[in-house]
Amino acid sequence: MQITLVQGLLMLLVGFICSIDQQTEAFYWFRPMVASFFTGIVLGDVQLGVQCGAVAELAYLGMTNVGGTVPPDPLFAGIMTVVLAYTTGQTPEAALGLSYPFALLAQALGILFKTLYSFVPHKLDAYAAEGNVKSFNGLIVAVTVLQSLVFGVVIFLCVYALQAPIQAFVNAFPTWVTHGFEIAGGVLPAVGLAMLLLTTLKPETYPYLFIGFIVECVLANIVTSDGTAVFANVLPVAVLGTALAAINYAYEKKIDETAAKISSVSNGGDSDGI
Amino acid sequence: MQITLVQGLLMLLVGFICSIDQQTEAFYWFRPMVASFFTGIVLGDVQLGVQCGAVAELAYLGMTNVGGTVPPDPLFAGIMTVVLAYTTGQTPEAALGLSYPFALLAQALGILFKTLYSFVPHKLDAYAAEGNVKSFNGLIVAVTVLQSLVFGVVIFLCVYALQAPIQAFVNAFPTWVTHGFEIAGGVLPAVGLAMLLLTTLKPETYPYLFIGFIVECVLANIVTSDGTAVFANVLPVAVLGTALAAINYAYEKKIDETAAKISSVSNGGDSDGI
Amino acid sequence: MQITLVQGLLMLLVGFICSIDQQTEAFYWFRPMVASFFTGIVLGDVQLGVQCGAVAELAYLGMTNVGGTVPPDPLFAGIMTVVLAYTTGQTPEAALGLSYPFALLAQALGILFKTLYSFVPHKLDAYAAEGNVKSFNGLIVAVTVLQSLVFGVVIFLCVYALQAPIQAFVNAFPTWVTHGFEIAGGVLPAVGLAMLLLTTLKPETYPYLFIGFIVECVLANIVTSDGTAVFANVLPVAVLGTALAAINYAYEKKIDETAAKISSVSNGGDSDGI
Amino acid sequence: MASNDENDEVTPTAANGEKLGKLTSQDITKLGLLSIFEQIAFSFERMQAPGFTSNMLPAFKKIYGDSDEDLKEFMTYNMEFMNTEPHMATLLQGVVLSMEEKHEDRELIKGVRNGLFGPLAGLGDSIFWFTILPITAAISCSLAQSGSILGPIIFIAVYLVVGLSRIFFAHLGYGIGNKALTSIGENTKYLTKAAGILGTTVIGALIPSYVTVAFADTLVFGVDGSSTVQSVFNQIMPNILPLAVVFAIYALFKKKHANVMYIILGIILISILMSFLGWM
Amino acid sequence: MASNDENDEVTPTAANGEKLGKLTSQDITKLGLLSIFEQIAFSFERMQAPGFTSNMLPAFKKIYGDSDEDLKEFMTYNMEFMNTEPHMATLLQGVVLSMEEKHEDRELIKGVRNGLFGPLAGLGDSIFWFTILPITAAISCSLAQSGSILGPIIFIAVYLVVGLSRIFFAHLGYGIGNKALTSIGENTKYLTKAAGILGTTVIGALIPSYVTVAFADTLVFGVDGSSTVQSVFNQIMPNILPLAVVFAIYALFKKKHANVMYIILGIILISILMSFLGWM
Amino acid sequence: MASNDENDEVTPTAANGEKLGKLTSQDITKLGLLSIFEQIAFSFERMQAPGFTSNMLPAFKKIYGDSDEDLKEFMTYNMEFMNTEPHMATLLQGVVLSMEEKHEDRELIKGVRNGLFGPLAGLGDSIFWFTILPITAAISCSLAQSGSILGPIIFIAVYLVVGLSRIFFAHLGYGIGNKALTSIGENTKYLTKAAGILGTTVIGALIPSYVTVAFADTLVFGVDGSSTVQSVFNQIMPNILPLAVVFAIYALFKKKHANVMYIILGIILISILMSFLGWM
Ligand SMILES: OC[C@H]1O[C@H](O)[C@@H](O)[C@@H](O)[C@@H]1O
Ligand SMILES: OC[C@H]1O[C@H](O)[C@@H](O)[C@@H](O)[C@@H]1O
Ligand SMILES: OC[C@H]1O[C@H](O)[C@@H](O)[C@@H](O)[C@@H]1O
Repeated sequence: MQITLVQGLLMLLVGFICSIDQQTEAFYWFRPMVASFFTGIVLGDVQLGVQCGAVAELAYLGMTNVGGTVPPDPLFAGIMTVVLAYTTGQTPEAALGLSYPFALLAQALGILFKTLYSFVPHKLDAYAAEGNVKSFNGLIVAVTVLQSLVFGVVIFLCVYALQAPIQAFVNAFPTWVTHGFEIAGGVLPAVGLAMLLLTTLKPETYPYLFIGFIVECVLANIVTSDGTAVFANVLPVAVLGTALAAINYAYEKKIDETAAKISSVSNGGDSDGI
Repeated sequence: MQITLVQGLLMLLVGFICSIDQQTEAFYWFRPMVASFFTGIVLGDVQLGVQCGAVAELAYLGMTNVGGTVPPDPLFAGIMTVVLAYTTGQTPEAALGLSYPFALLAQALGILFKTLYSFVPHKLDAYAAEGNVKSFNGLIVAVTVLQSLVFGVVIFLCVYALQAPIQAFVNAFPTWVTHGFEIAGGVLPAVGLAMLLLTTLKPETYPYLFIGFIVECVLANIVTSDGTAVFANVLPVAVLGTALAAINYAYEKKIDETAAKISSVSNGGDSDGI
Repeated sequence: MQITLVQGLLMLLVGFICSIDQQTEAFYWFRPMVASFFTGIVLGDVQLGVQCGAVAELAYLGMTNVGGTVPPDPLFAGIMTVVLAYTTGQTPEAALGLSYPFALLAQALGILFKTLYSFVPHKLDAYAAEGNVKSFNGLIVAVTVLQSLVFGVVIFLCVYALQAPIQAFVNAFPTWVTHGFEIAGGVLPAVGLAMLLLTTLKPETYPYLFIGFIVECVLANIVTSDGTAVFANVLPVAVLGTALAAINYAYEKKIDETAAKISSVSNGGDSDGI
Repeated sequence: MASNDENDEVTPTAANGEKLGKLTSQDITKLGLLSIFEQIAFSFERMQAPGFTSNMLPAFKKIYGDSDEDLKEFMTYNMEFMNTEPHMATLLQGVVLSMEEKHEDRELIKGVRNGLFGPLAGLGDSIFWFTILPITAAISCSLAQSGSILGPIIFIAVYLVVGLSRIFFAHLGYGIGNKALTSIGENTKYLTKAAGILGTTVIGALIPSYVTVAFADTLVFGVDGSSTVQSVFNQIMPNILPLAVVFAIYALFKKKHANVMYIILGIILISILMSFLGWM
Repeated sequence: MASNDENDEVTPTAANGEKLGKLTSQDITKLGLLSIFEQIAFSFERMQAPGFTSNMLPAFKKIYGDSDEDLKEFMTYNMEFMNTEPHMATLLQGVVLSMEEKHEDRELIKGVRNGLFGPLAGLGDSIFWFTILPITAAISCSLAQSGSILGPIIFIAVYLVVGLSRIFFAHLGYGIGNKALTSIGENTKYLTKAAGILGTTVIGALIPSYVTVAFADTLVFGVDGSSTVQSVFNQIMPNILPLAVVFAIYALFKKKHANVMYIILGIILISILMSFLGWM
Repeated sequence: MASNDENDEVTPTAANGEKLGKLTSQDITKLGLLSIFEQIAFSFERMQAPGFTSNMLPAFKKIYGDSDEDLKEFMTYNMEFMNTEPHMATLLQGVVLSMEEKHEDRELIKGVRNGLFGPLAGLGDSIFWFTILPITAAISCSLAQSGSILGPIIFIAVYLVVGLSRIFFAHLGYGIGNKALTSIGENTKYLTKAAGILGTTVIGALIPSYVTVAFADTLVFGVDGSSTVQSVFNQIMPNILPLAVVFAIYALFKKKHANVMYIILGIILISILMSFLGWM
């Protein structure tokens, strides 16, 4: 399918808005689940947008900016997965794999901005020393808008200007390559999960990983007589996890509080003795 | 179906016996599971009695007299659900809803007796001061029998004397009303469970509610190839709950005992120091 | 089926090797899972060997030599279950029951050796007093080889020499007797499990027995649409059990460490006070 | 049975061979049986005091013979307010009689009686009302729903055992005597909590099993009406509606102190409305 | 809303009736809304300092009026390095303003600001990045996979609430003031651990749900080619391959400090190889 | 391997580069391999003493050269009674040799040897007999039941690793030396308990998997013979009969100290009776 100029410009707008959200982490519209949805609306194939959003969201689940880092970009991944599926007719899984270079491009762009913008705080220091609120606010708004404008334009270029070469490129793939991308689409969520584990996995949380795993293995295999899964998502495990976390919370606290009580009593006893 | 005079009189007897049991809480024959069963036997439709007993038992599960309170009456509910299903041909679920006014009537009666009987202990105080065992025992037996006799007679009236007007009344219902009663029959157990939660739900038991809920959601959906449930009841969850309670018991005790040991040691140390 | 002389002699070899392994507990080739497999290879019916190994392994799971005791012999049980199924055409379950006298025979033999060999350490004491390493090692190797040779020969006799009378004996059984042996084959694993419980069941592990039981009841009943079990073995429960053990480990340690910390602090306080 | 009784009168030792003072093991068993009637003549004024007092009289007379003075004192202090869980009441009766037999100070006995019934009520209610009843009911109902009489039969059988367990509790209380009263208090705490955990787990399990709240299959939405409303709830989590309803009612009780009568009426009315609208 | 605002200006008390100093409840709500932009002008140099400072200026001016000296000091110390989880940043802004209003020593305020953002980042990341995101994503994806727009709609709705929860965190922080700062530290520890348990449980559940690694049904072995390779893995444990892959990648990150870019490229290349060989 | 050996003889340092005294890393590896025969010449008199002593001789000679006196002493005290779990024995051998190498007092070494084998037996048995065996057996049996040779192959492979893990235990023991002996005791306690929990969980799971007790489908009851006896048990709880049988046998062992021989015979006889009656 072709993308029209109007659609391309609308995508510039979507890109701009979602990029502002990405800078602020305000409402998580920069996540593929939302960005793909908006892209689907613009391209007139909402269902495709939603499906691509699901595929990309899972793969980029662990791509967080925790600690101020910049991961392969979920916003570009979300948008380009839909665009590539739309223009080349690939499955969402294959399109996800193909979108990867764009996610890297945007990652580089993000790092660039956050490095270049190191001049900003020095300027702001000066305004602060003067108590110049107006200039202070003016500058931070300006650089924010500028960054998102650049992102919007780059999205426009990727979406609209590059479509012909991309289509030609992808159409030249033999089926085993595109099937390879599909396989990769199924494996990629493992990257996100492994990244999440990097921060959440500790000696004391290890057991819970396996509890969650085993329970979901069970849930996922409970089907009605017509073969549909009874438990469509991980919410039941989340409920269970909340229960387990609460039980742990109670024990940890009880142990520490009992200890604190004794310590204070025995300290009291000591001071009496002196 | 019609209820004969003999059946009505037999129900007076059933009512009397179950009411004695209700006053003493001896063998729980006042619960719908048993009362409905006996009613079914008297009416000659045991299966209906048993089914109505199941429906009513669940709805009145939380209707306990904990603390000496008087809830809507499970005994009347158990008996009248069967009677109404039998005489009007409604489903057990609908009959349960229709039986509700009778449960309220008996509740009022129960409160009345327990209030009126406040004169009894004063009499008994007097006998106690005299050491008059015979009169003491005589009075408490007499008032007990009297209360149950009244309950038996009221049951006779509800079952036998009122059947014609009730039938006429119920037959006038459009189907959406009776279907409404059926829906209510499915929801009513929620009331009993919520009442149970009022006493059992505490910060430390909260997590277990959700564990029980999730596990039973799983169990309830495990079916054999011919669609029958493998786990027919909550016994497996009860076994699991026992295990969890035992684990908690062990921790709580270990923490407190460790604390007690230290306290006594450190106190000992203090007294040495002085 | 007949067992040839060559097969009989090969079984002598298998018996010798597995018996060495049984004395050393080196690689667990004395367990039915392996011994039956080797027997199946020798008899030319590998599949039968493997199936009999599964049946016998489960029944002898709890037959350990913990503490130096000698249980009914798993090695003979493993070998003879295959041999009996092969020569008499019974099912593995029935053959397991029939193999029982042979397991008792080998148990007696084992006890005999471990009793008779009590002379060995006295000899070894003497060599030790002389610092005579060569004789020391020579003797312990000799008695080990001797014991296994005897086991090998007994196996040869049971397998080859006795086959005609056994066949005649078993063929005389009415079907209800052999079906009885089959039933026993299904019950016998209970003996092994009960024996395992003798050492593992303690007040603090009790709850986990039931957790394992309930969870496996669930797992065992989760089937795909074509009726095959999704979870083919207890590995998922073992993973879960590991998680639960780790959680317990963390709590036990936290409680004791917190206690130790307080004790040392309060002792410190005391010594300051003196 | 009767001859066995006689037999024991001659050798007044407990089953475990220990001397029991004036009371025999049979006397305590009888106490347990009488205690089945512990709750008769219940009134809001003194609640279980009449039955509590009455049940102990035969054994008390055996200890104090014809001493009218003691009898009067005994009856009088036991007629004070009493409300506990009936099985725990039996245990307490055992304790009281054991202390009477050892001629403990009556003020002390009264203190024990009045101080323990509260905590014991908590424990007993957790076990008998909030754990045994739901489990037994759930098992029987699962059998009874299809009309099988095994349902009520199992229920009756379980409660026969539960009812007669009073004999056990009488012996337990008598055995404890005034020895380990502090440890009763301690253990009551742990056992109540453990029973609470078990009970709550079971209640959690009863929600999906026995509460039915589901929209009609004919209630659809979307432009083409392709999805049923119920399917959306199922996709979020099965049985989420029953769970929500239970919590809603719980909140009405807890926060608004709603009367159960109005709640039941409300449910019936809303159900009829749902039926009228064809939503359920 | 506006009239309501006016109203409150007249009676500057919090919702709970307590006097709030110069700042009204509305001022704190505004702080929460402004804090949505806390992370703008983010650079590696000072990270969130610009937004953190800017958001607080309206409220600060209300406290200190035209005092230029205080404004300069305030802007300057807040421009120091700042990086925390954005919702926790809002809480911290509340704390800072509350302390400013009480005219606490600025060195102390600065110490609190700089000492708390680290632990709060840990807590906030556990809750928002590692728990809420995976759960919300998983629920939406389950709906979205079949193309239902309920997926993104639920996602957007959840994050609308999450985003606006900044208002709550502003009030929370302002309420805490400098009162219970030590207890913040303590509770942060427990809450972080509890959130970690929940998050890890959910991640464990996501592995079988969303990672797909399976050999092709045509990949068989054995003399007669009767067993598929995949069936052997299934027989050992379902989803054992996804679990293994996640741990393998985890190990690459943890032990070899691998770059995510190369890992993704590697997966794509291996996948294409598997496709070429017909193994998957 | 051999050349590698030579190589190491020249530079006697451990893999981690630390100097190991007179013994090289290779010597300890050899100890682990020899220890595979730790249990030969087992008799009720001294149990594992002969093998325990014999395995250590090559390494001991390397430490003490031709000192006949030391050799005699060493062989003599090691010939005292010894019975522990074989893998733990290897660990203990490592400890003993490390202490010999440091020329610790032989009375102390003997004390450590004799004091530790008991607790280590408890730990080893929990791990090797009660946890690894049931799990490995269960997994292999699940594959083997249908006749797949993957069953025994996995079993053999697992136990090859387990058997050779003695090399690891030899190094572990040698590394611990006499340093942290008290902490061995402590950790043994926790690990034994954890292994006990895991083992018991697995045994619980094995009951429904591998014990089969069910009444025949032809065994019915009720007037019309409509319900099978088995269906009633199933309705109460699936696998309740296997659970009951395991507990019954457990009770016979525990309470009556029954002999396993009679129990097996009893089961066979009752099974034949059930078959005869057509009940099963
Ligand atoms: O709550 C204590 C107690 O109160 C009432 O007296 C009775 O209805 C008992 O069933 C209950 O156990
Ligand atoms: O880790 C703290 C913090 O780091 C960055 O500043 C942001 O991307 C936040 O999302 C994150 O919470
Ligand atoms: O119980 C300790 C120990 O006893 C015996 O010596 C052996 O059979 C070992 O398998 C066992 O571990």
